[in-house]
Amino acid sequence: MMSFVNVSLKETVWNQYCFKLKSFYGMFRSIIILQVIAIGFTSLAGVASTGSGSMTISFNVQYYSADAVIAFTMIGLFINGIQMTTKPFREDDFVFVTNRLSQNLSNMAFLLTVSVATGITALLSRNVIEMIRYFLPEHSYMQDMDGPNTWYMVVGGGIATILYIAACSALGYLVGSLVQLYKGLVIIIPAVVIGYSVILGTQEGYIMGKIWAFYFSEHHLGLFAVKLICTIAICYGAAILLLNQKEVRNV
Amino acid sequence: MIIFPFIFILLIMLIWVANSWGKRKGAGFLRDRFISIFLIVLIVSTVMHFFLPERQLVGGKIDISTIPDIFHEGYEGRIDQVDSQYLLKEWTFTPKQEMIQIALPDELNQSQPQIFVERIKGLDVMEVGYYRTPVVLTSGLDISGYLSEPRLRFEAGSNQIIIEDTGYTVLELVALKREFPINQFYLDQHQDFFEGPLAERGDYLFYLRIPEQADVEAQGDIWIEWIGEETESE
Amino acid sequence: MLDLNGVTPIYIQIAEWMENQILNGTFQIDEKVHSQYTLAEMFNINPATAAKGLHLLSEEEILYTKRGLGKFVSPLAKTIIMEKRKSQTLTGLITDLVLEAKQLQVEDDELLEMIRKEMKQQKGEEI
Amino acid sequence: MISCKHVTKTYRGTTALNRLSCNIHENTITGLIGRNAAGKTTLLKILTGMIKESSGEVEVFSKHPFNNLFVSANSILVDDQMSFANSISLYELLQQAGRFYKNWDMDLALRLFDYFSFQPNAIHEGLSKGRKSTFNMIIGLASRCPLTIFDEPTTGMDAVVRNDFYRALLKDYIAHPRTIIISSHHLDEMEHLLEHVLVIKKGKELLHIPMEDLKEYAIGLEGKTAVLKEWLGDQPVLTKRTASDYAYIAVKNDFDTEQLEQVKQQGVKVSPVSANDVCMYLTKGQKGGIDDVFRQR
Repeated sequence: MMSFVNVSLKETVWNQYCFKLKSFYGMFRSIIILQVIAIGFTSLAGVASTGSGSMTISFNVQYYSADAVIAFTMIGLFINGIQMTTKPFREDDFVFVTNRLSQNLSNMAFLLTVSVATGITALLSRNVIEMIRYFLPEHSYMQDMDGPNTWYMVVGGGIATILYIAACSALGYLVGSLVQLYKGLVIIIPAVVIGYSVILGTQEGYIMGKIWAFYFSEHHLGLFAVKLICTIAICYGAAILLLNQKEVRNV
Repeated sequence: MIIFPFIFILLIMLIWVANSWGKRKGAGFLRDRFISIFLIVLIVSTVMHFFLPERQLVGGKIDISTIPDIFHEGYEGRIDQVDSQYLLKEWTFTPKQEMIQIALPDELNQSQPQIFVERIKGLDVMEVGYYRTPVVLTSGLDISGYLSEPRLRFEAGSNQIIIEDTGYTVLELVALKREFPINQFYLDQHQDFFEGPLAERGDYLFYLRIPEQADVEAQGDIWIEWIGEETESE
Repeated sequence: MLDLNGVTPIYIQIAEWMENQILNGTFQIDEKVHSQYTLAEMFNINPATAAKGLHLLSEEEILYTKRGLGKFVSPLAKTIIMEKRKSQTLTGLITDLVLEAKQLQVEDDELLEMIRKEMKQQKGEEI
Repeated sequence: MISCKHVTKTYRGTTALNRLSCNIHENTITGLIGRNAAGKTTLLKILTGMIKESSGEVEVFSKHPFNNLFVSANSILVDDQMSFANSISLYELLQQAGRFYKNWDMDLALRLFDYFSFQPNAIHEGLSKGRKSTFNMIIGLASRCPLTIFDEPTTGMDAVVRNDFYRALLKDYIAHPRTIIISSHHLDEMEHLLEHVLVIKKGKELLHIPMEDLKEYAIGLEGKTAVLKEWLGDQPVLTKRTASDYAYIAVKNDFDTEQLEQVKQQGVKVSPVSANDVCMYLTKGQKGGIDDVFRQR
């Protein structure tokens, strides 16, 4: 007689999480590739150049920052969030011990890990950009307009960056889950988003503006963290509820 | 905003390509070591970053509230009370005629210098004072060192003051900027993070003291403000 | 050994194999026979099937069971097997023989003569 | 151990299982036999909690299997749809499987892995169909789950590997008895392993009997058509092949020895019907045999 084994949810989630770190290694890589591309763009072209000044002076500033790297990472994680809900990724878990809850929780843990790791590399890539500029032949002397970052800023900014990235992956995961349940959304969601940003984006869409302000104009780090953590929790919570009755390998 | 969906689609394609690169059989050296190489580059740059020369703009910190509004002081005729550190340069000319011309070369037309004129009894020379307040960035950094010196020339033949340089400077910068998630919480909150640096103050004016009977006429885009005269002489 | 895909049920084949082993002395009286698991491994069959074969032999009292120890060859095993083979196998063969003879329209005497002739021949060979 | 009561499963209007009921006992090897699309795979996926029944009651280890962690931890479904992440090597897959299944026998897994000469660094996706099946089988055996299910396990395997597989399965079963279900549409290659056979057709169970009973389930009668007809009356016939006035008929074996003796007297040859043939006759379509297709001409 083979003895029955009892496994706890925690243990299963941990096993799945470890498995994912190994098996979804490619996801890390695709994000890193995006970051390398963003670093390349940034180093060669700069993020933006603006001019402003006062009566006596006018600036022509060509900016370099890891903004593009962070933005690419956010979009990349959003797409990876969607990918995690697709059939091949979903079925990988069901080869071994799992239920829907443990699967979702381990996916969540995995995406958070990717967010933390890629958030840190995104912020550090600032130094790579600086280095590339420094060693370029016609190297222009980099100015640090705002003065050097304090450790306090680095840690706070790092947390904010990671939260932004994690929120994007959570949103992607929710969108992916919705698409898994209602296939029609695969056309409707992009159509609505693109349509909305094309039509209203030009004239400062009202809702978009509100959403934008809600996250990007929050200047208090604590409140910001609360907002983002709530957003992430809502996205994953909804996804877990949505996917809890989803069948696998069905056909 | 309108370009955003296209960037998005581009990125989806990129990720797709990146993923298929990860899948292809036959272990490629670069592919397997990709993340390790990237991490090494990151660490090396981060370490080197500390050894690179200082990259700050030269200048000290200045509390902006200590800087006077020289325009206001000028209008009120109290320019003498302005701290002498803001009087950068003085010239003295002896006009040949009563009508003094002020000319600005065409290429400086954009800078629209402000000229304050005050008639002084018993004065028989013409004194020109150049007042300027420091240019301070929002962060409090004084970057006046980058400004150029004003230059004036008096042409006795045509009795003309020619402003050759108003001190107006265009600063070409290559700058590192804080990432938006840092800016959002640690920069001056009124500054939009898509905007460039904001300079404050940095006002300048030419203060002319002329003999009582003399008159000043401007050529080009120059604004003349008469001090201490209720009605302007036509 | 066994004809696994044949039509004869495997448990019967197992029982017959075991009977043969007893007849030719591989298993002596009161000796322990193979367990169902050993048989299953040997013949690549389900242990339950092997057990069924052993059970059949127990029912015919060719084997007896010691609780917890396994199955053993009973003292009368050989006799029982031979009796059974005589009554079942031989009778079945004879039935088929008679039927076949009938179809070929062989007379009774002719059939008996054929049997005698065959017996003589075999005896002759033995000598 | 496993009990199904009136289990129905419909996919977008098509019925895969139709009020199926069965009980499978602990520590037995059961063969699940049926033709393609009979509902075998659907039943197995319901038992392992991959999919959810539309109606009816399913219990595995006295629990409802769908989305149940306990059932998942104690059961494994080995089929050719098993998808493994392709950035992970076969050897690492074995290690990972060991993390998940508490009863996992790494020693056995490695010895099988070695015996079937797998490359530790190979990728699952790069294997041929037969090799995939072999690898999946290793996972299935080494996981030692109290409920181990193989769905068409030998797809693509060559004859030698097939034999090895059945032998390995049996040996491991003897050493570590557990409940095993093997589905297949050909019974003959594995009938010696089975204790029970569950035959399903069009989502319903037809037979659930011990393997040895299945071998005696039917008999074949061969003789003059007229004699057979008279003797059988309107008893249902499993299969029938005729050549002019001579016929072979397979029927359910409800006769006693005496009746069989009688019919032998009338010149009818009586022969057993193999289990595989019984299943074939039972599960074939209602439109008669392939012969009928040709008879129309």
